Amino acid sequence: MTFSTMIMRGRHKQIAQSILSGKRLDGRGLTDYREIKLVTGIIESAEGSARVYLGKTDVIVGIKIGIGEPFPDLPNKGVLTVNSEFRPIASPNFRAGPPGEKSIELSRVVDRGIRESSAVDLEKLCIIPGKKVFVIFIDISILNHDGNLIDASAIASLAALLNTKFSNYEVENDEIKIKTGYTQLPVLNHPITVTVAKIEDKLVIDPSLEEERVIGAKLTITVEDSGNICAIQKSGSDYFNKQLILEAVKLTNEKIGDLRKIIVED
Amino acid sequence: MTFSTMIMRGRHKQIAQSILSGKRLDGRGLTDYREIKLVTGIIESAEGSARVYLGKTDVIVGIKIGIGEPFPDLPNKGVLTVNSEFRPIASPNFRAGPPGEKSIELSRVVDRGIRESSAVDLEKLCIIPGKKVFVIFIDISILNHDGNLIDASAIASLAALLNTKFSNYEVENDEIKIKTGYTQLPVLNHPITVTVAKIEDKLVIDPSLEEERVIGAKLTITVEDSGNICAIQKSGSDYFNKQLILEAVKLTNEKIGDLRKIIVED
Amino acid sequence: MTFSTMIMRGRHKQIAQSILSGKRLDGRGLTDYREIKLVTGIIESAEGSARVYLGKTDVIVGIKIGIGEPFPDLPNKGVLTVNSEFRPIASPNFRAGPPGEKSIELSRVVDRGIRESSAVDLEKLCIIPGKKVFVIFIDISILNHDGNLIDASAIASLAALLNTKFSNYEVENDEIKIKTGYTQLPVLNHPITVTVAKIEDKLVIDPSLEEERVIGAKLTITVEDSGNICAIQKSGSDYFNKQLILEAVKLTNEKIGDLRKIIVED
Amino acid sequence: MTKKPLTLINKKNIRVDGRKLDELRPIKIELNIIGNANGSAYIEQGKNKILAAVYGPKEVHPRHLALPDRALLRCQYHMSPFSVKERKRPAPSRRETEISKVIRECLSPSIFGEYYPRTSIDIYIEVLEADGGTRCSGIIAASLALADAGIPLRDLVAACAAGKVEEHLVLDLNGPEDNKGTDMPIALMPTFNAVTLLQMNGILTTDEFEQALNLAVKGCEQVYTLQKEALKARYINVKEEVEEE
Amino acid sequence: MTKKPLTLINKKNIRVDGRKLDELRPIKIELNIIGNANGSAYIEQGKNKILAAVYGPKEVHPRHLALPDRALLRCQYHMSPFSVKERKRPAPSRRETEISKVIRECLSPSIFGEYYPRTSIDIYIEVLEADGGTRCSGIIAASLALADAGIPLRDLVAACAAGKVEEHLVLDLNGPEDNKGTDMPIALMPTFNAVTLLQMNGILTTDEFEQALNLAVKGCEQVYTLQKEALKARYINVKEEVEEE
Amino acid sequence: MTKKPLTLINKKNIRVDGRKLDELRPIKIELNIIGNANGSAYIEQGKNKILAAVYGPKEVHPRHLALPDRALLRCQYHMSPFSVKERKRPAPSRRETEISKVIRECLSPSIFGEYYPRTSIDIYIEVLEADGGTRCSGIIAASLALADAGIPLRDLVAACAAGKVEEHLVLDLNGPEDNKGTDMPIALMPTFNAVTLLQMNGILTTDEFEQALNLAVKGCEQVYTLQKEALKARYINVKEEVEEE
Repeated sequence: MTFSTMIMRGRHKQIAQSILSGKRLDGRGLTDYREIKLVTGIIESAEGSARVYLGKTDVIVGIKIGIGEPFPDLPNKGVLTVNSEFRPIASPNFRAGPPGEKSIELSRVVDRGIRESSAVDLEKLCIIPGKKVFVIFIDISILNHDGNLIDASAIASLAALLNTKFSNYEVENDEIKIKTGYTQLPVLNHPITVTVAKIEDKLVIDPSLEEERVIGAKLTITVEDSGNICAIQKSGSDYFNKQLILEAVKLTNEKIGDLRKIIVED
Repeated sequence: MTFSTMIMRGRHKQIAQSILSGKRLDGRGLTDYREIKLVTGIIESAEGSARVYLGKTDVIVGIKIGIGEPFPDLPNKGVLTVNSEFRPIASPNFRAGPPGEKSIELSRVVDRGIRESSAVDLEKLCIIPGKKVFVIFIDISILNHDGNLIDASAIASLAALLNTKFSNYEVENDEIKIKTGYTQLPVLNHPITVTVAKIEDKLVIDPSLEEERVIGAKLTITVEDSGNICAIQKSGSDYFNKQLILEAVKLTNEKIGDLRKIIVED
Repeated sequence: MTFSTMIMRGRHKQIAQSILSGKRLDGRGLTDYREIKLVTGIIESAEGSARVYLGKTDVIVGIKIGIGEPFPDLPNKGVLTVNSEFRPIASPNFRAGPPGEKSIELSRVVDRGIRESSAVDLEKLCIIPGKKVFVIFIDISILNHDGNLIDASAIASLAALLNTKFSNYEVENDEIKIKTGYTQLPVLNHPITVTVAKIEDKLVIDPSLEEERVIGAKLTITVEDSGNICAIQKSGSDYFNKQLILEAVKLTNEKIGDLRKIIVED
Repeated sequence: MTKKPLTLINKKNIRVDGRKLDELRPIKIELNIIGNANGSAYIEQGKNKILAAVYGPKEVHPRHLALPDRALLRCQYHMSPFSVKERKRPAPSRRETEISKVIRECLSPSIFGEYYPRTSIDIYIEVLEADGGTRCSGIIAASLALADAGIPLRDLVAACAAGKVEEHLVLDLNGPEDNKGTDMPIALMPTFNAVTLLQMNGILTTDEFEQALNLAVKGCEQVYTLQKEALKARYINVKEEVEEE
Repeated sequence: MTKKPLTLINKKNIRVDGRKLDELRPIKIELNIIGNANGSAYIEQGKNKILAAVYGPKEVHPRHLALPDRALLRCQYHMSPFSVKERKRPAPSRRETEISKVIRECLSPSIFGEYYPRTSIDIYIEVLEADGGTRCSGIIAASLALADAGIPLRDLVAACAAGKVEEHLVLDLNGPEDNKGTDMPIALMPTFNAVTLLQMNGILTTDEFEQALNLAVKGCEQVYTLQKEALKARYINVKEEVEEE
Repeated sequence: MTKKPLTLINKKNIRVDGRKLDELRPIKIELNIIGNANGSAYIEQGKNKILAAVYGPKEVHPRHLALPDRALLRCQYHMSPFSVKERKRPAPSRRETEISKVIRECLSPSIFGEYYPRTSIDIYIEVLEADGGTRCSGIIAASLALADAGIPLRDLVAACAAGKVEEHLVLDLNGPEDNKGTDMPIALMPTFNAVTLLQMNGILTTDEFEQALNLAVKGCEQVYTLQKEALKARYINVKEEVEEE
């Protein structure tokens, strides 16, 4: 064991003990979020945008709208795609190159929350059925990684969708003509995502990067407007028992109100 | 030289000596196949499928039929493509990633046998000349590699083609409509592929993986229904003299009858 | 420091000292080109071609013309693309694989000279506005790398464009029909590119590979027919002061006459 | 290409494949079917046909990935191009990458990885035919392949989905059910009541979620019994082989 | 999608964004905005919004790239997909590769790389919104990020473009001007009169070139003043933070 | 874009390019044409224009590929984008990968690789213009490049195709013949009667196959003579160069 490994293990022990005692090293209670800061509409080149800080975690989401073809089995629906980039600017542990498994998982979990809750009214994004539809690109960029990237990304994605406008248009002889003015993207539902982490049988909200290194497993739960669950993802190489899972769902339900307020009433 | 290298070389010597004596270590004669097992129609999601065991070598071929565009210079012909995957499930020596040179060579040798013998009636696969044709995907997956992958793949590919059905359709105003019922894929020729390996100037059929490590060169010969040769591929870093090449062709001709019986009369 | 590093450094010192004395190790003056050899029309399969030797540097450019779609914002213009390959055949320091940053920089610098001077009359390459245009592929292959690849590539590219013919055609009902005969590619301008290298505050023309290892910075300047500058690229991790930049421009203007003669009056 | 049936569950609560709401698809398991692997298993579950193989513990390539205190666990879940209706391109999709990750994480707690520091244990799952719930079938096979490879395990990992289709809670969704309804696959080490995988997409109330979780756990317990039987049969085979020699 | 204005410069020599011909866009700089980096800076210049971060000096990965006598300097200039009108695909374009190279080469002479042999200094530039002249804005931020990282510098590197738009020589071209006119970005270490970047595309006579060069140098000097102010503000902040503790 | 001629061989058994059935295309060979390479050769055969270069024996990169008992032989056959009618994309195609493999395997037996353990010998073949039979032309050049590099060879490797076009057996097929008929390229070390490459696609009876094989062997023997002449000319040049110094 090297000296730095020893120091690291000491720190890990400290974090765990502190959590067992019900208080985290940064002074938060187990189920407290770090300070959440949300700014929207910051990128003029994007049809919608939002930047979210969870403590020192810093995530920006930009929304671009293009025109493309619908999926053959959904000829009347627009297309929505979520992509995330863990670029090396945000962490010494990120590498340039195509998305790795963590980035792909994050994109897919955010996508699932939006898709399963039918947050975006995709039928309104059909231009010419079977031929032309609007394509919504949700691009998530991590700018500084200090833990809990999924929650920060989900908040920023929903806020950016709510901030999105697209050009008015009309169709004439199968040609799309852009008109003046903009229309708000039709958002029908507001999926809120909460990640609950397990450390030594305790449940913790909004883990920092340092805490994540001690965490064995996380549950990411997304809840839609009506209070129903619309997506869950367990991650990490530890397990949950049934009791803890149900507690995590309960804890999520307690938290979504505050988050929804921050995002929707922004 | 490490100890394990020494053992390996001893084993190689043993294999070579045994072949020189006309009998192989597993008891086979030089021109005996291992037990061939063929099962077809095993994958319901595929339009055709076959699985072939040559001893412990295990290869599965699935055929998918899609709709695509013809090549500009062949507007009246369907498209046929052969792809093979040497995935790491089948051998500790296979790596994930895009096909390597051995996988590409195998695909192309199987493709050549089918194409040069005009095995599939590609003109029957034209839907709208110059615009829409059926595309036949022959996908070869190696499930366990114990030598002689080309022969196993060629057998499985032909058997899978013979097992292939595709949906009936009609064309109305340049739109393709699927009708009920299926049509057998029109197979006009039955190319049979035999790989003849050279070990110390002896010719050997159906080498095992262990034998392949001793083999310097192989000739893969494909013969069509009329008895003509339609494809040859020499592989390996050793050479053949003319006499051995002609012997290999003769040996192939002796073997194709049995193989054809297994595949065609299956 | 290894022995070979010591030798290399000694050599570098020798090159630098020689240049300070106004004479290069191969006997050239500071602003002399190596022998330039240009041959055109050497590749029958290409619509245009040229091969340029600058001393031992050997570059071939082939031009292919295809049919494609115009850029949406330039519906009446043909498309021009420059690609270069630093393949391992040309140098022990080149690796197979997608183009690296030096190859990309070279392609883009050559492209810029041709594009900014409007050398090719792209409007003449429009077939059906907004739908079909000719696409000019300028492919640069380095065959032997002995320094000053950009100048060699720029000379060869312009010479190849001047050597390019494309098939006559007519449009009938939105279909393109090839007719007999060929038309010369309309070349309206002749951008000439000169790279000026800085060694110890001296300016040097046409550096050899060995000299390039000592060079801190280079300015690549492209001048069009009227004498105007149409592209500049500084490369290398050293700097220029303003005085040297203006001298480099002056030096370029002295050199372009000879180069233009070689290329245009070929 | 053909129209989907209007309902997937009839008035008698019977599903399109004849099952009851809480009934597993028929499962067939074979062990030791890939000669080159250290352990392997084949599973048929309804129309799902899946192979799993384990190579290792063995030297790690590339070496710098080796862990000083435990085995490096890697997993690749891969679909054959012909395993689905529309041919799947051979390059790994984002979906396959995600599933590979959650399967690795769900098998990890079952393995005594600390017994094999500086080695790798590589799990390969190949889906030959897919009809819903392939990650669960894949986990069932992969856990058995680990056992077949002789790797010491805390417990077998069983897996099963529950979900909601046309207002009914159902067990072990097949392809059409998965497409239309809410799917919630879980994995379980039954001896420890340890849920090692949990995913959900679709809509469930909190109550339905709890019921579905209970249903899925019951499904896992049935699967677990089948896994143990398959393992027992394998040991008997081995024993017979040894005794015959 | 909308028509471009017919002229970019009006009769009173005022540009579309209200600037005079030789006027910089408003510049806003913040330092130390990426917690994980050793140094970082954020710049807004007109509509350009760009982050730069420096990681290092640190161990080189992969190791064989390490240089025995100096630090390995690497630079990645990257545009966010949403930073431009048409969504940019995430994979690096040829343009981004070229710009990364010229930025690396323009910052290199400013760094005492020989103080850190066998290490790497990695510079990342992320363009969040682009409106012309992003390489210059990126250089301004990156040089400050190097200073913020405490890496000893011979000088700050300032950057600014000059060019020609509708027959006028102009300073610091914005997006529409860049698209229509001649653009010539330069970078300068003012203390040494050292031009470390020089690119041009468009048409200039030799005389115009000299005038544009002089104009760009003046622009760099203004930028340099702003850079030094930003750095001073940062040091004061740090000092206050330290004294507060 | 133009229609193909109806027949490739006329009634007098003369081919489209004026050759007799068993006649080689004109071959022009030059050695030592790539300054940086250890050995190189250029061949024109009909319209084929091909360069081959050899780098090595040299240190192996990456090192773990080095062989303890012999040189690592590598080969890349590559077509220039402009070498064919439709522009070829620069990335290696499956066809190029296969041809690289068979060329490597056909040159391998000619090399005393055991003289250079732990090194690599890298062969690069660049097709500048292609008109049928490029792998044979490439082999001819590559074997000479190996000799030019001073690598000890058991024999030169000659190469030539035979085939069947419009019911005639022919030697050395050009592009249009290759497209229409049966092509069978072989490579030969004449001193050993060793066939080191043999491929065929098209249709031949067993008898025709034997005749075509004999024809191709004869073609190789003619090629071999030309190869030896080229090598001799090179040695004379070298001698003269040395004596002049």
